[in-house]
Amino acid sequence: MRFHLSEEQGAIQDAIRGTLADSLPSEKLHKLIDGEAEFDRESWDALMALGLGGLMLPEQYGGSDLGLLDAALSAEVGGEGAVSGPLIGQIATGLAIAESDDDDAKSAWLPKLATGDAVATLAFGRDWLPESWDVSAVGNRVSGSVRFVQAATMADVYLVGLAGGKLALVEAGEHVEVQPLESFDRTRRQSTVIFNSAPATLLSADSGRIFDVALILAAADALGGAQKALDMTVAYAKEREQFGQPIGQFQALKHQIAQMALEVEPARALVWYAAYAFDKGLDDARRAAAIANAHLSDRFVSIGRAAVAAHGGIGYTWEYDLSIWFRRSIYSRAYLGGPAVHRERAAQLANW
Amino acid sequence: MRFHLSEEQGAIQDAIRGTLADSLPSEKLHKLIDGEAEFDRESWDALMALGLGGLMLPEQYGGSDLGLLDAALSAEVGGEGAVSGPLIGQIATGLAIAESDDDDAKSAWLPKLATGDAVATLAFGRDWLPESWDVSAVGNRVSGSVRFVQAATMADVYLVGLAGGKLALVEAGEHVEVQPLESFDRTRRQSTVIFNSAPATLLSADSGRIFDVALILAAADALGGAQKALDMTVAYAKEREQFGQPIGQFQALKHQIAQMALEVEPARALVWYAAYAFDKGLDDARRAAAIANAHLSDRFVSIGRAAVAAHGGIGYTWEYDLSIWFRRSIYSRAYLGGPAVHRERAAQLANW
Amino acid sequence: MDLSYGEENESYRKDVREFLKVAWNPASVEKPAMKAYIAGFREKATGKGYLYRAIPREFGGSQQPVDVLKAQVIREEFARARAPMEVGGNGMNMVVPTLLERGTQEQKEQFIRKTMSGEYIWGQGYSEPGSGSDLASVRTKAVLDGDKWVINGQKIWTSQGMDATHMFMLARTEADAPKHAGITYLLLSLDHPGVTRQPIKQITGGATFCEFFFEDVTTPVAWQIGDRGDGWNVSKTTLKHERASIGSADMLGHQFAQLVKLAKETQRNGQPAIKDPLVRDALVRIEGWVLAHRYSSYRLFSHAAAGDPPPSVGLMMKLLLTEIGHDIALTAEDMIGDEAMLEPAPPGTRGRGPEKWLDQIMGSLGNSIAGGTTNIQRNIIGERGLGLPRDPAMGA
Amino acid sequence: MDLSYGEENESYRKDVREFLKVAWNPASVEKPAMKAYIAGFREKATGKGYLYRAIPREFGGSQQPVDVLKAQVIREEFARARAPMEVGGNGMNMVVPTLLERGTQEQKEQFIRKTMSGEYIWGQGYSEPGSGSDLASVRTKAVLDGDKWVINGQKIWTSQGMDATHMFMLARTEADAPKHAGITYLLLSLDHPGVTRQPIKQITGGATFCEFFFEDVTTPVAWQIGDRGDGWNVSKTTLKHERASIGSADMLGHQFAQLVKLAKETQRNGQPAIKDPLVRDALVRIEGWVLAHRYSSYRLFSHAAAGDPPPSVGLMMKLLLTEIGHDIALTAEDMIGDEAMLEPAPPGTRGRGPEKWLDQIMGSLGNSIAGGTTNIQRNIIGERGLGLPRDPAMGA
Repeated sequence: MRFHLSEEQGAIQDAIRGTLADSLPSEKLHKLIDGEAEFDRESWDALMALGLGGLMLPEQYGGSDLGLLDAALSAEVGGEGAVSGPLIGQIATGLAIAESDDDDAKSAWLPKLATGDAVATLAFGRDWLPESWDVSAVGNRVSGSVRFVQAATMADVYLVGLAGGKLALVEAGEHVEVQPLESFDRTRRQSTVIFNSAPATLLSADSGRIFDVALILAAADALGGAQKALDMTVAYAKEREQFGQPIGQFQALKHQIAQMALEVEPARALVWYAAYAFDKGLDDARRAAAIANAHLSDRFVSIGRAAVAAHGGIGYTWEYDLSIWFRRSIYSRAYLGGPAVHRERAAQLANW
Repeated sequence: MRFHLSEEQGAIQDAIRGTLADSLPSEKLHKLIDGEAEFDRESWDALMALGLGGLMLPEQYGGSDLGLLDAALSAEVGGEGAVSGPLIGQIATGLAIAESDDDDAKSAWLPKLATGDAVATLAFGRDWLPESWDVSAVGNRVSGSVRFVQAATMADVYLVGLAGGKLALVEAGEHVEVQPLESFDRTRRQSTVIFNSAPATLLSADSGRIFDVALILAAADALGGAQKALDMTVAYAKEREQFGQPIGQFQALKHQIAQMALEVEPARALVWYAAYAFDKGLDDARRAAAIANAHLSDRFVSIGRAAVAAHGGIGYTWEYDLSIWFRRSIYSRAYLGGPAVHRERAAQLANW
Repeated sequence: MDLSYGEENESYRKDVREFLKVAWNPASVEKPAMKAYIAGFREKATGKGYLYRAIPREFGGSQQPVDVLKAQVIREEFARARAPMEVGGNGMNMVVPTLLERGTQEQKEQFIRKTMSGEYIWGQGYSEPGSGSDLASVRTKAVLDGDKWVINGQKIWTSQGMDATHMFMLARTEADAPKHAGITYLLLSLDHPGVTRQPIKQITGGATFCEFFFEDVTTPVAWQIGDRGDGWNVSKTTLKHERASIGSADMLGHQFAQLVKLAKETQRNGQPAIKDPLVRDALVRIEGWVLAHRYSSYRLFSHAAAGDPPPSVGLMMKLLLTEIGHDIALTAEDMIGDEAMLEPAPPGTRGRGPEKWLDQIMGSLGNSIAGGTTNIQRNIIGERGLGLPRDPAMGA
Repeated sequence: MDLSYGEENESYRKDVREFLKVAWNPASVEKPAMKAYIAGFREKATGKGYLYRAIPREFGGSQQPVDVLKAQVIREEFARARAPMEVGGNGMNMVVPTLLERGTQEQKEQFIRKTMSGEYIWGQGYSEPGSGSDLASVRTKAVLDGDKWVINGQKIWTSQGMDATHMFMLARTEADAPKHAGITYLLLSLDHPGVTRQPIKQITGGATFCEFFFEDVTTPVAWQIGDRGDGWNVSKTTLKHERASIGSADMLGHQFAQLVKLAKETQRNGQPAIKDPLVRDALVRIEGWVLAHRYSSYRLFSHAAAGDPPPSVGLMMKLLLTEIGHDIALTAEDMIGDEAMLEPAPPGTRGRGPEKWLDQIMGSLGNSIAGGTTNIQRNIIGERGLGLPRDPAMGA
């Protein structure tokens, strides 16, 4: 019995943390959010060089053959570092291909996704849930419009949700039109993508499983973001003085921060369990994914607000880093469907 | 324009407060909750001697011809003093008779209700709302069973809710069977009352209006109770010392108490307005009653819990007075229907 | 109780309405002439006693006896006619009341009219980097040089800072005096080469505040308000005005109405969101708070109208507003769903969709920071409202 | 990660199960003989190393190496068979660990066996009227008289107080020493004419605590644990044990399952409450917290099994439990509706209806008081967990 991270897992998290600190420091994040680029290619490449794209892919295609837990631990550090680029899409797309029975697609895409030579993103559509997808397929051609596709202009391949709940792979090209949207989270730019009878490879992977992967990775990202906002708040409360003492000594603020910790730290094991249950194929895996996603979405938003409030004026400025995670929290809550949606799914899955 | 109490209204509240302090002090409350008596007759009689039974009744029957606002102000002080005896029932029954077109019933009952020579209580039944009432009437005889009738063994007359949403007056007697229930709020004992083809006087009063009166008086009672729990907490926090200083000086507790005040004090005007809107016959009167009741039910429970928590161990004892109001808060929330019920009614009344 | 305004005030309302019908016809005015037209209108309205009622005639006001009911009637009628009220901002809210209470005759003559006309726009120079709620920790220095104060330092969180022509400021003038006793209240012109200003971009992406840097900026000693070293007390008068001016039941009511509108217009599971039991419950729950706030405003208003001291609920209105705003924001966030992923176009822009609620979501946070943080307000409610013992760590 | 217990422990589980099948057959025992049967069973189980694992053999324990997985297997299997575990209460949780760490050989011999057998039942004598969280503000005095301490004073909030035969107590022995240095840790027999005890009736109507009054009560100096004046430190060891024993994921899981059951059985608008969207949302929202608590318990357990120091989440479990209990209570209160107006019959009584949830509603409040109030726990999370600076007002 073991329910804590191995030393190796800790070391991998530290490596990613270090890579992000080097390749995506505060100044670059600010450049990104103030600029027009869709994502920061340098830090993305650095993450890919660490093997994040291939974590869950078979070794024969250049992957590490690890489980969702390891991918979630990476996504958590990604959230902590405000990773730009479609990390969730890259991992989920790779797995969708790997879990399909199309060897050509595997050979064509998996090595490139593992190394990061190709960028993949999710184009699920409508209300996120597989049963709501509405891109239509006629033979090997797909048509339809999908909002909120991250990194769409730089993606090489889209994992598209089809009406009927199936998945397809569509390569960027002349049949794919990208219309950028303004994104509230400027570290994760997005577009509406229109498929005009675009050539597609239909995948046989279980779309429900792939959706669960996305939910759990998003929960892990939110956990990392919430931890970051908490850490910034703790550091600020220790440093900043008012009325001649560090503000963290004032009981009211101290207790508000303690309540923040109470939201973040226990949620960690919830994310671990969801990933563990997925990896082991446990009966409660799907519910665990839904509950973890809903819970973490709420926690991140709550922590984001509490962190800004605890900082006072400085936390409300664009230049202070916290604004980046605050915006990520709002964005994350909606991405893949809001918490109420996933709670209702969890209720249904329990046959309530 | 005037939206604060007159000096006279303040004086009346003070008079009731003084009367309750004299006639229902802490020792007597404890005797009541530890004993078997259904309510404390002496303090009830003292309140009746002040004219509380006749506040809203016409002068010709010995009433004061005042509005619901004045009745609500009295009910508030009643809640503050943990009044035992069916004050809400006494007032609402009187009004139901007064607003009906049965002069015999008026002459028979109003003078006695005004002086307190007769005790009246509510027997609404089923789910409280007039549309759910289910005591059936055949001619002048009514039959059915109603739970949660306060002071039922000592009541002289019951205001009974009939199927179809009409009201009837039933006198205590051989056709009325009373089966006491254990009450969580020991200051307000209750019974199941069974009407076995009991002779009844059908009333023409608008039952919706009478129900609103009960809702608003209950909200006022909850306001008074919440204020009492807050006052006890403030007093305790000033007196009690720990670590060499009054505990109210610790910022965490101070802020918790400030949040309690934030629940109580603004709610006062909400109750005033609901009563005012009823008295003036404003369009939003019914919604105001529903919202005020739901809001105050929630506030009282929240304050009750916060008060116990702020007191620590002593607040959790039976002997400390707070336990009386804590139990009243839980009881009040359910009485006349829970907050969710009245919120849904308010939504319907807005045509949402 | 009686929420009507009474016969006298209703007759007064008729007068105001009559006046507006005649005096306020902006449709008849060409755009370039509008500014002058408004100035003329304000002058006429002041002449009738509708505007600048608290300001003596000798300084350009209409010097009316305090009458909160009449003032309310005027506000309502002007709002109805969409006619301009007084020039707003820090100048009227903070500088003029301070001048009236603590200024010399010369100062009053020099500043009040020009503030009323909008010629002088005032930035507030209280907060400094690192001062937070501890406003007495002023580090900006002013040193006397003949008949001038020479100012060096930095101020932050100045609202309307980019437009400001002048500033009212707390400066440390007595290095050796105790914290609160070494501060002087100064006015200064921002038209000085030593003044640098910089907008502070907010989490919203907009910039409503400024940061100011002062390098050997001078202001005449004659522009000092109150005694040297007494600035903390002078500023306290001002702050009271600010606190009283923040809450607004109408604004909140409007916000709530917008939320209801959103719930009616948003589709969820194939029907309007307002048919969803979760949404209905949340809305009425919030409405309970909104109405508690509204009727408490009436109560405060009623006390003011009767000349009675305000009840303790007055201390709670700002925090209440903040907390209700927070609830509205979270409920809206739930309702707008995916649109929360879109950057809202700036206010006033056409085609703003449901994502415009993100402005409200961020604004509700800003509220908890502006005008004293929520923790300071809880201290005030606990100590001033309930009489709980003061925390010595929070300073004098 | 791996939530299975591994082959070795599963084989151990088989042994335990085998043992229980043979050794625990209460159905075969007549009621009067049950007490002796249980005592005999415990002795056998201790002989197998299943009970009293942390206690040396010389004092009657089974002296097993620390193995939280085996201990968990034992707990699970005993629970499955409904077999009695160790004698519980303050004696085993607090007195015995203190004796093992600080007691003399004589003291260990004198007290441990009798505590394990249930002959000695221990009341805790820490809290005094007015002391609250400030446990060092001890006013009960002990004065040395030859080889005896003579005790005068009062203790309160003693759990199991009516059953207690003995007490472990903090007494002030050095009047002039600093607050924390003047306290001595004493054991005493409650079978003394100077001891008066009185049950404290709680808000629930039941009495699980007692108040004690001491008038010239004596106890031998040989019953003093640790040095004179060092009682505060001696007691700190003990308190840690208490804190670690409160949270329980299984208890919470059971509570949540009961809540779901209530939602299925309660009718609302003509259908089970669990079909109501408000109820469904509330339940899953709570379940998120319940599972976060459960898996964090696994995490703590895993650290303990590996012999690693506990992660910071260990400091949060008690407060988390309190807050989740609060949410469960409020949700249940909503669901039981009118039944909340009924006094619940005492636990164990037949025919308890939905109103039995009122016990949970009150119990959830009691949780926030017992074992350190929530504000103290927030201090601990902030200071020990996050490293925020200590508040000097809270004492040493």
